[in-house]
Amino acid sequence: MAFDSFADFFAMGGYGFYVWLSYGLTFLALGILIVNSITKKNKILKNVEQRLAREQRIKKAKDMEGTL
Amino acid sequence: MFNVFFQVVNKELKGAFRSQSDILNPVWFFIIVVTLFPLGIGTDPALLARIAPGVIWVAALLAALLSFERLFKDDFIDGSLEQLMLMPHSLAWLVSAKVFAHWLLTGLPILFVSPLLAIFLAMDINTYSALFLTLLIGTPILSLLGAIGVALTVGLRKGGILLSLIMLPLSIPILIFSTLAIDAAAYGQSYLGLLALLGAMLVGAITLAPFAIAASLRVSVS
Amino acid sequence: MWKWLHPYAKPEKSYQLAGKLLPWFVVATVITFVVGLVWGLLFAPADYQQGDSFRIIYIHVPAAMMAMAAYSTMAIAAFIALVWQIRLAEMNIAAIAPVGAVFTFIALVTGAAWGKPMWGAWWVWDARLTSELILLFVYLGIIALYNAFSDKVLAGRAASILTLVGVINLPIIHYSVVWWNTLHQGATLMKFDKPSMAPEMLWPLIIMIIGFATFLGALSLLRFRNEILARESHRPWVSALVTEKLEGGK
Amino acid sequence: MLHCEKLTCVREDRILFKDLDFTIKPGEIVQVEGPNGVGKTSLFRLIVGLSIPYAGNVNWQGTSILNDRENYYQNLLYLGHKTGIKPELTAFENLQFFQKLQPSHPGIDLWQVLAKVGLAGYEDVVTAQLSAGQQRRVALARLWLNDCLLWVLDEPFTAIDKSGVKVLEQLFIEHAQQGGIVLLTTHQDLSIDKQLLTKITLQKIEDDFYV
Repeated sequence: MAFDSFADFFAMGGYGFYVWLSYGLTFLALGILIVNSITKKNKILKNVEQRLAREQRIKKAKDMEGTL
Repeated sequence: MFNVFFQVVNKELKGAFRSQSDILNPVWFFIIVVTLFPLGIGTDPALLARIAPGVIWVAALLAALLSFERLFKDDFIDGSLEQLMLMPHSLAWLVSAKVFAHWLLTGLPILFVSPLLAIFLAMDINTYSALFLTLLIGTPILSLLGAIGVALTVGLRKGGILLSLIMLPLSIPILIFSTLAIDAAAYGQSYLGLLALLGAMLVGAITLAPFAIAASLRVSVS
Repeated sequence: MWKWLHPYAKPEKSYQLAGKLLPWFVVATVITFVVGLVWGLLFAPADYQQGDSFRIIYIHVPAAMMAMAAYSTMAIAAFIALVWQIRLAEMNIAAIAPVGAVFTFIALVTGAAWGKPMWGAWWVWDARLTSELILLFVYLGIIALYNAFSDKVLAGRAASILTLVGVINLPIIHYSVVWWNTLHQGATLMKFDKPSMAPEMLWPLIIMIIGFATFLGALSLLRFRNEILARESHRPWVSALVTEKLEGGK
Repeated sequence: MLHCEKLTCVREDRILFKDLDFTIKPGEIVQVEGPNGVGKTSLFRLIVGLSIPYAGNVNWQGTSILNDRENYYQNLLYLGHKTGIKPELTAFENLQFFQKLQPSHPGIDLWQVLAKVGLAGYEDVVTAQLSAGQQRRVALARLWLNDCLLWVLDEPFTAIDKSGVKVLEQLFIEHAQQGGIVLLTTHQDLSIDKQLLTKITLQKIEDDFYV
């Protein structure tokens, strides 16, 4: 272990701000990328879902009589 | 084959000379941008001579960007682009002719007005000759690179700004080598090596870019 | 080899294959990240010159390396896409580009945060950082171009062409920036060259590089699946997938 | 001669048509019909090779057009919605360009052709100053000029008056009788003999969203 205490670890030998800034921004960026990738998939599936529902409505409407 | 090349160039030049603003506006813009710098940062001749190469080359890049739009856009709108793509000749060859004509109309005028700018920016004769040579070799590369960008974006509604985003990063080496050559000349050093590098890039661009342009057009016009 | 490859050239098969591979990549990424970070942050000794600030290396270097690796992968995919007209290869470009861009961004930000204590400035026009910045521009250009086309088939082809143009240009850019840099400020920079890194510092770095590589793989697979779904959304197998999911949910 | 094989066209994730098969032989005039938005223009752009089909092939004399564009374009004249006429150039200059770049009838006189399409007296006027119909005529003048077997004409009668349509129809018949092919779309009823004219009808794909 390179550090004696937790405080030591956070201080990073006086470079704490820069080190934790780097790591923070890195994981923030990676996190945003992950979230974006996953939500994108859900969005696409939702679109397909909507389209399927639409098609069903069209089919139902066709069977109805006396519509305009 | 050269007849075809000549015919395309001829048509481009004829059209451009009918609407002269197309040729004059980019040069005009170029001169104005260069004039802005002394006004913005002061007129100390030493300072001006120091920044002159960068200023002129950045202005040339911006002026080139301004003129690219007309390289394929008008043709795309009036349908001559699709007709050109249906000619029984190699598309890469036809677009080379178009790019050459574009350089004659936008790169060459910049070379013509460059002495004026050398005077504005207090350049000595040795530095100026380096500037002239880099412009002579560099502007055709710009035209070729830019043509790829235009070909990729011509079918898009908001292609203009996208073109700059795509094209400017790719033209950085031209900017760097040209300004380094001019700097070297200003310090009285030999800049032949840098010119040779630019020349190699020009040769590479001439051989490869037409195919990229042709392929891009096939994507954009479909 | 083609016989083996062929079934996977079908979008549906590729989607399933990517789905099967994905968990392995995720697990590998989590393990390597945990091991690499704990080792690198807690156990690796401080650098005798740079103190603990050198620990930024464990994300800076892997991010920079994988940013380049991502571009190389895209270039290969672009070549395949244009020569053999394989649409899946185009989707690959669209899937990887954002990951590559984020890695490049990380390399830049961590480079700046490392530069501040070392060089005294957030940004110096050092050759490596400058090339990295231009690489980011190129990535963003490709992403912007891809998004500008509403027809994704055309978008993929346009992005492939631009990727290939970039791959010819990037070495020239890098070379020109290095030359420009040595002529402009040369020796004022502190060099980070470490011909012999102590093994207890090097091992975590290697692990982190592997971690970033698997992360790149995992995210690319995830986004690749998205691209397939989006482009194939009018195909029966996607509809079947959605109905299955709906019925499963009830 | 011209053979379309299982052509499928997808535009922005919408299927316009699928598995379209047909062959056109020399001497045929083919009219493609169908409601708006059914993909007539898209089909023509596939046939001339401006777009690449999602699936399927267009073959000319047995080889795919994408493999041998230059040979195919020796035989092809395409007129689309856009005229392809440069507004800064005169009618004469425009035609001259096409005459030099495309296989043309030897020894044909441009002045005569321009007179034939009703542009006598406008030959050296910049086309930007001509009316829409006149600009269209400049483009149509290429029909008399070229030496191509296959004509692909997307709405050639737009902005053309009745007598003009008659002349064009006559020209199509002559071209077909000399062994040429005319492929066209139009919303007008053609007064061409039924035996000469073949029709291809494109239908809207409704139920079938899937490729």
